[in-house]
Amino acid sequence: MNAMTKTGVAALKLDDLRKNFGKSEIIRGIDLEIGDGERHAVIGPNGAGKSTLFNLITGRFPPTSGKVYLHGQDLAGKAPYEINRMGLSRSFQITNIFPKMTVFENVRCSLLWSEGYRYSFWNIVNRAQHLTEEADRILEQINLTERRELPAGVLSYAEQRALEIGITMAGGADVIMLDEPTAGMSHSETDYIVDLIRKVTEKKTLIMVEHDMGVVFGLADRISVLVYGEIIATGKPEEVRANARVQEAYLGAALEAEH
Amino acid sequence: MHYTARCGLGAAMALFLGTTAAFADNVKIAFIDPLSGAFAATGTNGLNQFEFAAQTLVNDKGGVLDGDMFEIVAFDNKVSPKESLIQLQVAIDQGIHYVVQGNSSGVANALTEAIDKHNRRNPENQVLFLNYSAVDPALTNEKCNFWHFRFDANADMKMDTLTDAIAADPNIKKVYIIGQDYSFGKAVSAAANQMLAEKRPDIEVVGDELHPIGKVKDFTPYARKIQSSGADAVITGNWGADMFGLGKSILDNGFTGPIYTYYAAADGMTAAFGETGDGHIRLVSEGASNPPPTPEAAAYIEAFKTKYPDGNVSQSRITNTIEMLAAAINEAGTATDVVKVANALEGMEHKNMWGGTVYMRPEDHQGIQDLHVFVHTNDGITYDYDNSGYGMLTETTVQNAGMDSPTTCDMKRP
Amino acid sequence: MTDLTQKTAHVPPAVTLGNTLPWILSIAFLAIAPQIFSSNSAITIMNQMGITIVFALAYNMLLGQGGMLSFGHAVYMGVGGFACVHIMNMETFFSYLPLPFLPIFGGVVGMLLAVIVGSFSTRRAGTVFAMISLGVGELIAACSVIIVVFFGGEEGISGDRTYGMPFFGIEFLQHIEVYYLTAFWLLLSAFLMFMFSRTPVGRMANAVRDNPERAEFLGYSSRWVRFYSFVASGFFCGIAGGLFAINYEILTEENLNLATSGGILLMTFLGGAGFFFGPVIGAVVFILLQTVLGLQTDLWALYVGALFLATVMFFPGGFAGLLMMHVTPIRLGKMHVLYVPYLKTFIPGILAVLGICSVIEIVFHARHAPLGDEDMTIFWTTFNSHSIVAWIVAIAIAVIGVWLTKKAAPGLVEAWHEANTPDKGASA
Amino acid sequence: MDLVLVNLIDGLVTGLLLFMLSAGLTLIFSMMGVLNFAHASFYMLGAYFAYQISVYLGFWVGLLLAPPLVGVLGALVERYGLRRVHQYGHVPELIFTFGLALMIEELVQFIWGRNAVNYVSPEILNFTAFSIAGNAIPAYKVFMIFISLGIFIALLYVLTKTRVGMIIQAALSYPRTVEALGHNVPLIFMGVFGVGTALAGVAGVIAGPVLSTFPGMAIVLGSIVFVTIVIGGLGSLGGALVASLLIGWLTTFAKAYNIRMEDILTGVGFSKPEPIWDSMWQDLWTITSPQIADILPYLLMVLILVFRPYGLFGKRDA
Repeated sequence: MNAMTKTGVAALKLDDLRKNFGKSEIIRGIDLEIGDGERHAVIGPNGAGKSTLFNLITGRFPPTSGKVYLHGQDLAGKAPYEINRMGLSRSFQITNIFPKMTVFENVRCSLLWSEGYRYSFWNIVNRAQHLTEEADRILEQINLTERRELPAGVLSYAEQRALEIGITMAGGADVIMLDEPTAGMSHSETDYIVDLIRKVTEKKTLIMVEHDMGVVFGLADRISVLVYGEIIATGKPEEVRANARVQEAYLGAALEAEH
Repeated sequence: MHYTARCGLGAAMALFLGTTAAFADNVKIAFIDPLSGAFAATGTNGLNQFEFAAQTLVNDKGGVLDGDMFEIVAFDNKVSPKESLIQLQVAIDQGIHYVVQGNSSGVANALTEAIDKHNRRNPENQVLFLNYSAVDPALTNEKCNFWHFRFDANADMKMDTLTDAIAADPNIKKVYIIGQDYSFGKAVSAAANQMLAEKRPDIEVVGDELHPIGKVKDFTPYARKIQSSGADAVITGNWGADMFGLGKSILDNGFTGPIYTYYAAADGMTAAFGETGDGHIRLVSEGASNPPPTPEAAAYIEAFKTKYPDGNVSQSRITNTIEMLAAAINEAGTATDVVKVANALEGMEHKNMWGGTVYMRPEDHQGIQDLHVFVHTNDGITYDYDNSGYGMLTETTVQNAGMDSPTTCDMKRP
Repeated sequence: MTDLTQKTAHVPPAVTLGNTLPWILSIAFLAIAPQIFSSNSAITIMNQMGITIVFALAYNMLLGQGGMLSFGHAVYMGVGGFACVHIMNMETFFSYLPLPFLPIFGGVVGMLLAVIVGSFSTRRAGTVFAMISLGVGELIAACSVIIVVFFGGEEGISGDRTYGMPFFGIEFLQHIEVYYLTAFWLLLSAFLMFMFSRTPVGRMANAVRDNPERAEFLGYSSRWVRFYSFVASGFFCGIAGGLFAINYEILTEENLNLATSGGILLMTFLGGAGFFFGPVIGAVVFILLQTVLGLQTDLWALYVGALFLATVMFFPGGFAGLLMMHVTPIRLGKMHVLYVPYLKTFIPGILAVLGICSVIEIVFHARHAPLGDEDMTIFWTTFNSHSIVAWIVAIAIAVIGVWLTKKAAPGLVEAWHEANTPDKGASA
Repeated sequence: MDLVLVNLIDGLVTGLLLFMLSAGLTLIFSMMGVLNFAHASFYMLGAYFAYQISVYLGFWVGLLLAPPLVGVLGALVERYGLRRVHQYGHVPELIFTFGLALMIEELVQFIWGRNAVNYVSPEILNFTAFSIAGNAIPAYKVFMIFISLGIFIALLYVLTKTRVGMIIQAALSYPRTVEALGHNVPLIFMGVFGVGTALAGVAGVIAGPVLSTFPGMAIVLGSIVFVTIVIGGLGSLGGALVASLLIGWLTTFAKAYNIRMEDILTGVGFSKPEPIWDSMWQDLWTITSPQIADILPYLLMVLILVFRPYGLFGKRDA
């Protein structure tokens, strides 16, 4: 798949993005374009700046310099909730759900804004049938219907990760960013999550950080390799696999560990 | 404690079962003052004095009417107007017709208004408010009503006596007035300014200011200002921790003149001032105990101290309240028709054990009595306060203080 | 664990027995209560409870629903109340205003104040929010003695509710009439607050409480969600203030100060901030403790403080949490497993508490009672607080109680696990 | 002008006293994320313990023994109370310390009664160190200044020059890392809580004789301490120092000079409404600086939070 889309505007475009923490430069000028409907993975060794990159894109941290464009719109100075409203949704490396609320409530809350409820205090959410139906549909998709009424905090780790993906998806954003969705999972759990991701991100743009190379090569259309805050290679999985610099810097070791 | 446990159970039951006037034979008097919290010491001491007065001055002498006994029922209002109103309702439900209260004019204000409204709305079940210590002049002026009687002199009368003493001292040329920032502090300041201007126009008021009530941690800056102003005397209406903090700070920072006060004695204050305050602290009040005015008073104080060794007979007006109420009930021939009792109280002249008379002025229900200025010292003290060796020695006396003081009260009688 | 009232039915109908029964019972109870507790003082106390419940529920919109800890919430109720008293004193306007509508004005004023303060205080949650609320609370309370025009200084301002326009001939002279007015507003506000927790912004308040950052990535600004909760809470606090004004006809500095703010935190947490009805239990229990226990002992504040600390440490769910813990055993039909262990633990437990209280009371009496007054009465027994026998008996009761409780406790824990484990094959 | 000097000294005493409290509070807050609402209660306990000891053994033994006693008590509270509540999150922790403050006040009343106790400065310091224009500076005040400065320097030394200090500083910024390095973080927490409360205890011991030792002393000072650390910026020791001194001088000077709102208002061109008693703005016109001196810190706090939400020196978000 080409980076350019039918409309000619990239879903996400990074333009010489940089971030310093104190004196150390964590992100050193990243240019990247991710097309509409593309599944893109960002890989790299620990400390390469992958999570920081995510946080820059989603407005959690302001960049030191450079720009982020979502569907061609500049995200500079936008708060996370504003970016979300523009159609970008993310998950977190450390499970980030609403632990005291029920699983169903978790999903329903993530639907509210996109369904146009905003800060309304004249609607009763229990009465909104389409909300309930939509939330239940998502629960179905992430296989958590059984757990509907339990507080999210008591779910197993894999279930919480699944719920996290459900929450990320529910808002209907067309650009989805997943931060290590399979971290800390067993093989069977990983397979379950990969299937889930494939299913729910259909026709959407997906950007993910992932360590598990099996997951990355199974899911991604294109891969970017981030080393010390720079992208040293971007391309189709086989291209990246063949890239000498990548082999040297990262992949060789990782692939060895994998097999 | 003994008394709370005794009244507590009855009150708790009455609260929820709606029993009223279960013990009709006693004349019950509701004592609504702080018994817990920061002001508990003052309230408890007041309660002890009321119980003692009721016992020795009424019950031991055969009671009122046909041998009905006075019974003091204690209610803890935590110096809160809201709590006071709730406790008032509980008291009324228990068939109580007499309420005594003294700590805080704010509470007195709330009570007098509530009682006025209650009596208007419930003419079949009326109550009298015997105020033994709240001195806000407004209570017997613009806010007066038929149900309220004050047995203490009001702030203006006390200031009159204080300024007489100041005027008589030729060494005083400059005066500093400082007080808590609320109605009483402002009333003290206004009265002091006005009366000093009349009595001694040559005295210069070198400072006149208010500080936040109960909020000042350190009075040093105020003390510095007073010292720098060259004042010869200080006048303050402060009470409680504000009184002690201010007085101590002034004296610690080198002030040597007199400090004229309303409330700088007893309840731990006399002990705390101790040597520091010797000869400096002056206080205006009724009911002298040094030297003891009558053998009767001496016997009373001694009997009280035997029962409450840690207590003080600091509010002699309490004996007046009890004795005058008893006399009024006897005169009216009823303890339940409070209008009759109130009519008997109006204009009553009562000769008390403190060597003077109390006249209940009918125009505003303000008690008129002798007032004294005392000095804090350990010299010539028969009955000390706080068992500290220090006590209040009578310096000057004004008889029937404020007899002709004007009142704006427009008394509406039922 | 925000609410367990919502059932699994996918689209709940508007009116079901399950969701209307509590309200019907409440209405019935409020209507009958003055017939049972008919004395004026009982009605006074029920009025106080009603007002406090509204206030506690409004406070819990922040603490429980929104996770915002406010140390200065008395000011919203207080300022609303002050405004209402001022309206009572506007003779012509008030004579055209039926009294039952007065609380609305209190609500609006409380809300306006909340809009102003909330505009900067809700930017951040947690500790910073708590500190700002404390500072603003202290500031306004301190101003109350300075700004005499509005707050009336330390003596406060008072009015007369009976000068309002008669409402269907009722002039609100009697406490019972005020009771029904309070009860009406109590029900209405409780219902509205309950409904608020069911609205999108109410639901998001829970989300922001649990995880403000995640909420931001769902499109909601945590700050604005907090702001709207804060404003709504201010409105209902103002309603409570209006009811206070009607009931007591006077407002003073006391209505604004830290003690009042602390009290509402105390009772809300005691009752259980995690549940909608928690503050209701908290307010009722707290006022009962304050009035009944306060009549019994001077040390009531000590006991309430100890109870509060124990709740924070061992039962953070409060009374409501304790009650709701039993939902699972009841659903599993295994409550019977608990009865005997409960008796075995609680009887000595109560004995231990009473014993400890007796020791404290005896010590207090021996130290602080007037000389010669050595007799004291607790639990209907009069004895000499200076006698060694009394001390031995009280200490013995306490020690034996504690020992028996400790002995029975493991049994209770075991029974509790048993009661919460579904039988094989039968799942709830 | 002499008065300015006197007030500078008085303000310094107040400020340093405030700093001893806010330093401990800041240490505890930055380590554990807990704002100890009962901090001023430990200050009160310091005064009462010292009083009780001084009755038998004199002031100096009290000064020596009371702070460690308070510290041990604080450490016990952390170990058996706070650590238990920690699992529920920060808001319950704050509520716990709030309850603790109520409880300590009740206990103090239970043990020592409701009146002020007669805790006085030692005889040996009961003289006037020097006078400025008739205003006596008692030797005890000079002593207070030296004690506070001594403690401040000792604290600075421990934090910057010793191994324990390094660990604490590291734990302030990276608690997880420090734990990973094998340090016993719960023990450090307990220690810091103990030291923080002991600092409050010292403040109580030396302030008790001047500011009077009574059950309300914690509440009077308590909220001002919070205001101080919010103004200084939560978690910043330097900020706490600056804010303490700022508040000390601000309140002292506001009390010492009668700045009248009337003068300010007429100065900027408003004319005073007459008669003033009928005006809606009477309260504004009659305000004087001593009247509002002790609420100025709250006002300052609100202003700072509006314009600089992180406080003067605050960096880390709570």
